[in-house]
Amino acid sequence: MTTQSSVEIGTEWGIVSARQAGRELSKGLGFSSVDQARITTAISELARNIYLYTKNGVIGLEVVNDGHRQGIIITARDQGPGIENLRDVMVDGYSTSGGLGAGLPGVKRLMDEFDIQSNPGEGTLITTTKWLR
Amino acid sequence: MTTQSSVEIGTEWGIVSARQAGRELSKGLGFSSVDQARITTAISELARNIYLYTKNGVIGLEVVNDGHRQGIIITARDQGPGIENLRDVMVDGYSTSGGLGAGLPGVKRLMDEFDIQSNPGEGTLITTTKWLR
Amino acid sequence: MNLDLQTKALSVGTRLYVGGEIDAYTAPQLKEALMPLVEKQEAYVIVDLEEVNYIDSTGLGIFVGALKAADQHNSTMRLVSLNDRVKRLFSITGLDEVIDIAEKREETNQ
Amino acid sequence: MTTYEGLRDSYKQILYNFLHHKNEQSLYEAQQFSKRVIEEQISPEEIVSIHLEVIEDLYPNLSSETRKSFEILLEVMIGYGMAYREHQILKNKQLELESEIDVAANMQHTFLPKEIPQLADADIGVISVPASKMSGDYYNIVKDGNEYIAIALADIIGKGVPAALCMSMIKYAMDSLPEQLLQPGQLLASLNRTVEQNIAANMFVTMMYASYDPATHIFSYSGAGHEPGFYYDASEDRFNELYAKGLALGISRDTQYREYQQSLSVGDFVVLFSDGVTECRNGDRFLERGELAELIRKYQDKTAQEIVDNVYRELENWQDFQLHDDFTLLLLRREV
Amino acid sequence: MTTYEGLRDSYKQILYNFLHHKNEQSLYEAQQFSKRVIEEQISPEEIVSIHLEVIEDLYPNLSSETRKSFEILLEVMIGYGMAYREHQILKNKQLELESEIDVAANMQHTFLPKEIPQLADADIGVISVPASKMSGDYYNIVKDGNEYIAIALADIIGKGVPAALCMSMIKYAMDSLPEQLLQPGQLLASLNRTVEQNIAANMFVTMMYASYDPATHIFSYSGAGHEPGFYYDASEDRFNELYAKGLALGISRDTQYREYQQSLSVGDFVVLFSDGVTECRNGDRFLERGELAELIRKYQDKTAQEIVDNVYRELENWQDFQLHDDFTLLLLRREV
Ligand SMILES: [Mn+2]
Ligand SMILES: [Mn+2]
Ligand SMILES: [Mn+2]
Ligand SMILES: [Mn+2]
Repeated sequence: MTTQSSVEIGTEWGIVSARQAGRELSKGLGFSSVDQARITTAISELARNIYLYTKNGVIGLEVVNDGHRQGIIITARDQGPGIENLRDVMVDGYSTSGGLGAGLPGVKRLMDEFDIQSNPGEGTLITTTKWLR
Repeated sequence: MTTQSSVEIGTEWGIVSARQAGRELSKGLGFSSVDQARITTAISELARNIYLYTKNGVIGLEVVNDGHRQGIIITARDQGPGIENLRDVMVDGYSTSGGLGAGLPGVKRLMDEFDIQSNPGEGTLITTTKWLR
Repeated sequence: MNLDLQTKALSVGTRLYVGGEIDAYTAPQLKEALMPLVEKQEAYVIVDLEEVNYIDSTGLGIFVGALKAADQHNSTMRLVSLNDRVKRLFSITGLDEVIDIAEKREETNQ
Repeated sequence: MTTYEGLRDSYKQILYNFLHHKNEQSLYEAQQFSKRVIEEQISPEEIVSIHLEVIEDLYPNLSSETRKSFEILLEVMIGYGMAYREHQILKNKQLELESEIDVAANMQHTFLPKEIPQLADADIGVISVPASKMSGDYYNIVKDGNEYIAIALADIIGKGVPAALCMSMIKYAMDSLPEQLLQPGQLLASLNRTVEQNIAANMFVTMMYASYDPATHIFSYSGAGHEPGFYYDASEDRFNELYAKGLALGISRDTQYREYQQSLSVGDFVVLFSDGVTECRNGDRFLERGELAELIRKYQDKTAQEIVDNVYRELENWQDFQLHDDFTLLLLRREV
Repeated sequence: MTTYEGLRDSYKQILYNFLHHKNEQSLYEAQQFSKRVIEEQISPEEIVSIHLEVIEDLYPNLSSETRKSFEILLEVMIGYGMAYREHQILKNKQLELESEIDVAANMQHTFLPKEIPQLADADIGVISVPASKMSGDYYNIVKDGNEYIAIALADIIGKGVPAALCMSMIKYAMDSLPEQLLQPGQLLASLNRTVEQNIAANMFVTMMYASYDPATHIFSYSGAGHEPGFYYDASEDRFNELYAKGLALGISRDTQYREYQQSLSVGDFVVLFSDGVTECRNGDRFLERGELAELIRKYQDKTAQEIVDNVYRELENWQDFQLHDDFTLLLLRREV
């Protein structure tokens, strides 16, 4: 991993800054405009989750190279309430009922890889990757 | 009902003519460009069903006025094999398996009113209406 | 479609007004409103069905469940102002023999 | 050439033709293209992106505003793209679930009698159609060694999977009753004890149980909260209500059931049904019991099976092929 | 102002801001707009139409090619619009079906014992988790007047709704067996006759039935094609296979079942489970029986219930919260 940046999400401006950083990074890496928009939307959703449901959180952006290809890793880390039942949140279909974790299946579909770790009371760490095709 | 026109569907050209007639009629009635495209798509689907699965069929177009508003009625009549189980064909979800009746739920959703009469061996008559909003 | 549900405290007990159609879709709403009322010890609950024009068997099931809960908690549940169609259902299923269903005039002084 | 490039070239061709000879043919091709990209599971935001690429290609001097405006359109389409992919996943899930329920529905078929017993002096017909795939109606018709006929018709509250699960209880509970036929009242009382013990608090079952003795032509029946049937009196050409008062099964442990009797003369018949028959509705209008009787009368010259089949077909049509509840209709007529 | 006009104005505002101060803020607003229109169930072709209206409005001298090109884009989007509306309908259908299955799953819970009998000299723990909402695993633990314990553990082939329907048969068939406890072999033979009569041709049930006599500390068991369990020998600190040979239920009418016995010393325990436990998989790798034994050993200082709960939690995690089959794990340990 090379380039690293991180954006604190405390206000809606934080969301916009994180989007901006993600868009520039993905553009620089050569992602198509559709993929740029997808990556930005994923960042936006993750940042908004932090903004709406936890006090404190950070969006991290990294460039990754697995030897064959380049990609971008987005991390979303918060010290919020955590997610009680991961199995429920990640279920596809109709997870738009709000609350922390809303929209995560959508983010998963926008990206190539997705991992979530969460313990009630200890916050949540989401790591998601998109590879350059 | 006033304006009437009908187009024989024997070839793919027939489909295009029926579309053209429907587009002009709906444009003349003042339908928005989105609704024009919807009406045309509905005609296209009905005509294609006739073209692919029956020997012989006609698309009819009529202007209708129920006293309050104007609308367009599309009829699709054929002497084809008819549809065995209407309940199955009209079920929403995944009726794209082909065969006569494929796509009818889609047509129903593009239009405002939809009626189908079919008896195995005696052909099918579909009548569907879109009202000007 | 939603049920119209309103509760009103009486000098003794509670009156639950129900309006709409009680079917498989709305029955859970009725259950949510009714069960806590009858699950109190020795409660007195009047369910006013005047504005209910249709009830299906799932809806009847809610009243059966409430009846069982009321018996367990020594509570009383009484249904009032049933229209004829609704009353017929309670009668056909035999529920009128185990659930307290008041005639309209009887209950006007409640 | 990748799929994506192939699609872009097709799109470019269609757009080029359209712009140069603006005609319906190109729009028709666009519609066919739409079907193709949906089959290939291309997301709608890809289409917007292809569109922009193609017009940039066709018109290199595209105004910068137009070009830029597509960024906004693209951003909005991403949301639809997510919904679209959710749709594909949901569709597969739904297909899986449906095929699971198909298997269960097939199992359920084996709960119902494979054939109706033939009688020397009476004709029986029955039809049972679930509102969705699984049924909460149950019926059984058996003949014992003495030509006695026993008829059971039950309706589990609600419909679909939960009712079906409960219907299997009725079936097994019936199977585990003693071999010799019980009197209707006894049978319901015994069944009620099993049901009451096993059923959820807000569920119950309505049931009619009858036995017909071909020697005496007496039809004995008891009911547990079930929709009244009809007794057709041939001599008077009249439909009478066939009602057996009794509490539905599963509500109170020690319920007793009264037994009723109806003697059948030649040509008389009894009709039993679930409330799915009387709750047939067309919009807000329910079928009236009188209308049902008239419908039966209309076909009364036919065999018992033909009568119930025809009544079902008429009612299915009347309510636009949308059953709101499981539908079971049974008719027994004394012939000689 | 209609919703449509309101949306068009919002879109125009966003687009205008973006074109004049091209920035991320506007794109963020576009994304929020996307969520809003999806909530309001606006079809994607409407968005394309709004987009065109708005740019025509902002740039009256839009080139005619650009304007015309939108007709093609619109035509293609109509297909996505149909898919989108299908999605909304499917979503509602799915919700309905899911809530139906929730009700049925709740009913199914009542089929399993509400609590595990307490014993003076032995400790029992059990966990049963369905792979989806409905289970095809069944278990029961009962104590008769003589402190005899009877344990049943059955696995219906397959999972989901069909297996659940069949599971209810096992439950009712068990309920209708005579009150006094049967010998394991007898019981399976009797159950097999019922199952064979009622089950579809391509289904069967595997089962382990055991009784434990606290007076003699003898654990007697018979099996019907069921996954072998474990007998843990405390004196040797060793896990042995607990296997009972026998044909699965529902295959052949007159199957006989051999009875096996295992005497338990203090600290010895037996573990019974369904194949959902051993068929835990992570990617292509299946759990080995030895690993399961090690996992049990890891928690063996705890109570029987804690052991099975911990083993489940580890295995759930190991396979990323995705159960591939219904999971039932039961442990009985002689304490004194
Ligand atoms: Mn029912
Ligand atoms: Mn019914
Ligand atoms: Mn299984
Ligand atoms: Mn299994």
